[in-house]
Amino acid sequence: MKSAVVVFPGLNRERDMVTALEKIGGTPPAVVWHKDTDLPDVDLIVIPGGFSYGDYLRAGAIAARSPMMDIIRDRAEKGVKVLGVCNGFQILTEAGLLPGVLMRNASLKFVCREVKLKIANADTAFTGRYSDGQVIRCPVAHHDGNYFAETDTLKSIEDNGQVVFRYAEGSNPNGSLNDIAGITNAKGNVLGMMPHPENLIEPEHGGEDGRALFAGLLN
Amino acid sequence: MKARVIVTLKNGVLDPQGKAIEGSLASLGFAGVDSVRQGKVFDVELSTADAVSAKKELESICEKLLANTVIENYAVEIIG
Amino acid sequence: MKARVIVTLKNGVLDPQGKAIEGSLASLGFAGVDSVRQGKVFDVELSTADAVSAKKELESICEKLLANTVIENYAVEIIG
Amino acid sequence: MTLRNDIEITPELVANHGLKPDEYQKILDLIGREPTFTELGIFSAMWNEHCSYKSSKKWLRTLPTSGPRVIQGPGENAGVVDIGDGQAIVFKMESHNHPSFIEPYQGAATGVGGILRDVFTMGARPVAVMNALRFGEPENEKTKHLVSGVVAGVGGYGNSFGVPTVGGEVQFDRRYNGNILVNAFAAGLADTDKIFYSKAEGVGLPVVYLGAKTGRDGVGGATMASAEFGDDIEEKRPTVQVGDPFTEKRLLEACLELMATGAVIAIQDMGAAGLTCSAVEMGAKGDLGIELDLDKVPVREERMTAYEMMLSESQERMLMVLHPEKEAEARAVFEKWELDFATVGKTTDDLRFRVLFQGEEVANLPIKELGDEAPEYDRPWIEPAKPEPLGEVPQMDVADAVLGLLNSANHSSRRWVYEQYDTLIQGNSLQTPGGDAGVIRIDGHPTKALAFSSDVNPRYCEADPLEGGKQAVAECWRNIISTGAEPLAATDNLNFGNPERPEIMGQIVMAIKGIGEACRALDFPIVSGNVSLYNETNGRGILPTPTIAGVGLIEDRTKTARNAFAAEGQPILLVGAPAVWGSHMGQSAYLRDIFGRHEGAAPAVDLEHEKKTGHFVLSLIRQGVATAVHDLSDGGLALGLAEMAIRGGIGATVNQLNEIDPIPTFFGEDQGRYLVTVNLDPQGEEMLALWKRAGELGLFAPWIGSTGGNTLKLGDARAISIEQLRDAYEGWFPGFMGSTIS
Ligand SMILES: Nc1ncnc2c1ncn2[C@@H]1O[C@H](COP(=O)(O)OP(=O)(O)O)[C@@H](O)[C@H]1O
Ligand SMILES: [Mg+2]
Repeated sequence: MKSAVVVFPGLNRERDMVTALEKIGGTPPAVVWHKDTDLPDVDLIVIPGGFSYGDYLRAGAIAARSPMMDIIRDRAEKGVKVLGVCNGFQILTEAGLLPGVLMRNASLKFVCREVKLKIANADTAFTGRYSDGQVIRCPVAHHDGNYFAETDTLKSIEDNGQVVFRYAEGSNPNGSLNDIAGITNAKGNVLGMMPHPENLIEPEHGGEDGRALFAGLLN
Repeated sequence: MKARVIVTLKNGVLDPQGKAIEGSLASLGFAGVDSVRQGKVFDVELSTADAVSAKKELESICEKLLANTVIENYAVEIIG
Repeated sequence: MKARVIVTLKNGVLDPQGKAIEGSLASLGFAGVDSVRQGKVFDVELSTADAVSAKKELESICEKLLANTVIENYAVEIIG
Repeated sequence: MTLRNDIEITPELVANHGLKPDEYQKILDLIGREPTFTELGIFSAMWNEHCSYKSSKKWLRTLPTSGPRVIQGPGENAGVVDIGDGQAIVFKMESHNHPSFIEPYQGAATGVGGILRDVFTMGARPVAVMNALRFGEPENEKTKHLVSGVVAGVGGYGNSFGVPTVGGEVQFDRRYNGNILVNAFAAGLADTDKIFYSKAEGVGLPVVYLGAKTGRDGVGGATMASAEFGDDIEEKRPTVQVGDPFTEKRLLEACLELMATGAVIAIQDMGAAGLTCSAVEMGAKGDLGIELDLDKVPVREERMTAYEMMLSESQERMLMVLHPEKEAEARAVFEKWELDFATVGKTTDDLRFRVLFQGEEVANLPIKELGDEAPEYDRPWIEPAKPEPLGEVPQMDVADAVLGLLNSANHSSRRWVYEQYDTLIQGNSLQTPGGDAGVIRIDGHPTKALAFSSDVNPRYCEADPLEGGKQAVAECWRNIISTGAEPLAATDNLNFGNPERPEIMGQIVMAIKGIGEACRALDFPIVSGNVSLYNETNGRGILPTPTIAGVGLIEDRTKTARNAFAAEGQPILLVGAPAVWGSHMGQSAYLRDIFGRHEGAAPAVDLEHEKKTGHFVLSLIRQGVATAVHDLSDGGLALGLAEMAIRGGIGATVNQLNEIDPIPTFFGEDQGRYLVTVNLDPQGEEMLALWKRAGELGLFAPWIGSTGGNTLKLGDARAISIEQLRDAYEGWFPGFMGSTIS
């Protein structure tokens, strides 16, 4: 299983992501700079968290319009798995690879804390190692994680089982509609999520609940 | 040539910033405000002197970058 | 009564957002844009029907909350 | 168009530049002629308090700054301390007080940006930041707005830059109503053989400008930082700088990449008084002259004058001296990161600082004297007055007092603040804010970790600056010990009022003396620091606030401790206690925050006792005997126990001494004490051995109670449920801030 981490200027959780992929998958991912004109042949493309282009204009907006995203869109259409975490999720929605948008948190504040996530769909390429309804711990750290989609869109992603992670009862940190924390595209090979599973993969992190996501993807 | 672009949220789209401002105004004692919606303004300088082409260019810029048309509307105004 | 408030950065104040947008436009191939400055717009609904008092109220709201007058200017426009 | 450099130098203009008549005379004597307008600006920048330390230098020299692990003490952008295995920790703390009062978001943000630059300028990748914040009383109409803006600004910059916030302080006191304090700390990791310094070497080499463009930001900022606030504060507003963390993040990556190419001879970030201070420092340190050609400086505004360019405080800029043969390689790195790169001058052998602009020489000054000949004062000082003696200590129900303190401005949880900071980024955080010290593991190292804490009790410092200075160091040292780390070295941020008043100068002198004594006794050298004076409004100074931030090293991170009760049924020891457990009520949180009284002496710090106690606690952690550790500071035993119970979700039952007033027992603030829970049988051999060892050291470590249950029961007072404790503790801050937006 080969993976690549794509880096835009201003991203800052790429090292955390590289470490997680390497520790759990056994081999280091390729690290691809946004200006590179080709992306190695991989089975998983990851866009990590951070503040691409300072999150200026709108979170993820500027990175979403880069030529690298055209390459990623193309791969996604061919069935390659794409994971966007935090800013990665924002970039994927801005690029139109995932429906909806991530707006400013309802509190208008950056929030970094541990939340409880409920697995809303364990039957995806990303969540196979979890079970439906399972509640896991996971940290969040973001300013714009308030998921919004128009009524029709929301209904269709709910009906299609595209909602994969929800903030469990009482722990929605940002005001997201339907407590949505992570969704896939209709085909199920692109996942975007606000929480940071890569920051909860070792006993020294205080828990390993994020591990199963990567373990499922990489093995 | 100068132009101003205004990007606002579509009706029905939740506006956390506007809501927070409403709340804040109420607690600051400004009672007469019924609603606030926040948007963005971009003051742009263009090298062209042709208003028609400037407007067209800006509309295309809005579609491509300045607005997220899933949730936002935009309006372009040439100032001169 | 409807009003629109526009808040812009004072001259000379660094606008990292505008700069990032300029860079992005250049790489998207929009060559004719010389500069972009980003600001905020607030669309406000007021319960009063008196334009003069509405304007006054909004100016005071700008001073207190909507604008950071250390680095920003504001303009209030009554739309009707 | 030639821009004017021939403005007449009037006494008024001189005064507006913060230069006293005798200082101006010194300039005339030094250069043998009247300075040009640009030169006057350069002198005012170099000779103000902020850059020259003219009031404090004499006393700062008395601080211990060396030690077996110290690679670089004060004098560079940051201190450098050896942590073994070829690695060093590089750190410093700096204030951004005045700008944060004027524009809290940008002031705090650029404060964080500035300290991060100090650290990565030296070749270190930032791995941790802290922020020590002091605001006016909660009732003050500005306080909420300032808290909201400062916290958002600190987070806005650090989160985007990508460094975890591991700790800090937040306090409220009416004495900061007109002068808040924003002290930002940053630490980075570097290889000991790849540290970069500001000393230029070699004649005729390119001086290169890197980073963001120059605007008129903060022109006059360094002068502002040293000026007392009056009612005309509004007029000083346009000098606010705006931070751009996105550019800073790229600057970090570009600088580290550039350093790896071997192109960098010397590097200096542009902080206060930007181009002026950085260029003069690089030249003067290297015994070289510098010639700058301002026409080459990347600017973002039109018609900037030489004066403005020399004094601009635009952020995210660096100055370097490069190996000429590597210039192309260096330029490529900066182009990759889309940052400005311009050769703006060269090093010379004539020891002059020359500035050219539009074909004219606008400044030509002796470079060494600009720094070395800066005025230095031995300002008159008097011993500060002693506080009123301690009157009768009022009685109060112990349980009510605990709940009152937990729900007060100064002792409640800071969660509202630190949840706005990314505390987890980089994936190495082992202890996040809420503990005694923040702990991060050293990336890539199998066993090591680092601990960080920032402390000072300004009320103690005002009552007794000598003991207060000692106490700040001791508390920081203790907090680091409490996690199981060996304290290595510290940085200080000395915030005071107007040093031209002898009683304020007395505070400065005595506090530095106390800090020096404590650092010497505890082998905790000061390797960097910052002084912020003139924190006064209309003649009323802030509380003397010498913030101390320290770094500790954990060799084996499987042997650490947290300040949360870890298990039920464990004995609680009060290590380092006096016979009556607690006694000192002067300047206590109990008196101040419950009864609004500020009397009595500050607690004395016995440094020998501190050292013995600290090392004993460290040995308990390393032996795996200690299961939880918490140092005691303000609020005493009661608050310490409550915090451990809340954080662990486990209660405790604690005794009280017969026939002794429970108030000093539970709320006294005697120094040098730790709460330690142990995994030993209180009746067993090992416990006896522990007490024997303590006895041999002359330490008292009474077994005061045991953990367990879901209430905290202090002596005869009613039991309080953990839920009630937690509600009180977590409730104050969100209640105070409500749903404010900044
Ligand atoms: N501004 C801040 N940023 C981050 N953490 C903070 C801040 N203020 C306080 N904290 C954290 O809250 C906890 C309590 O602070 P404090 O009472 O000052 O600790 P102590 O008494 O141990 O010195 C500590 O873990 C501290 O690091
Ligand atoms: Mg502590």
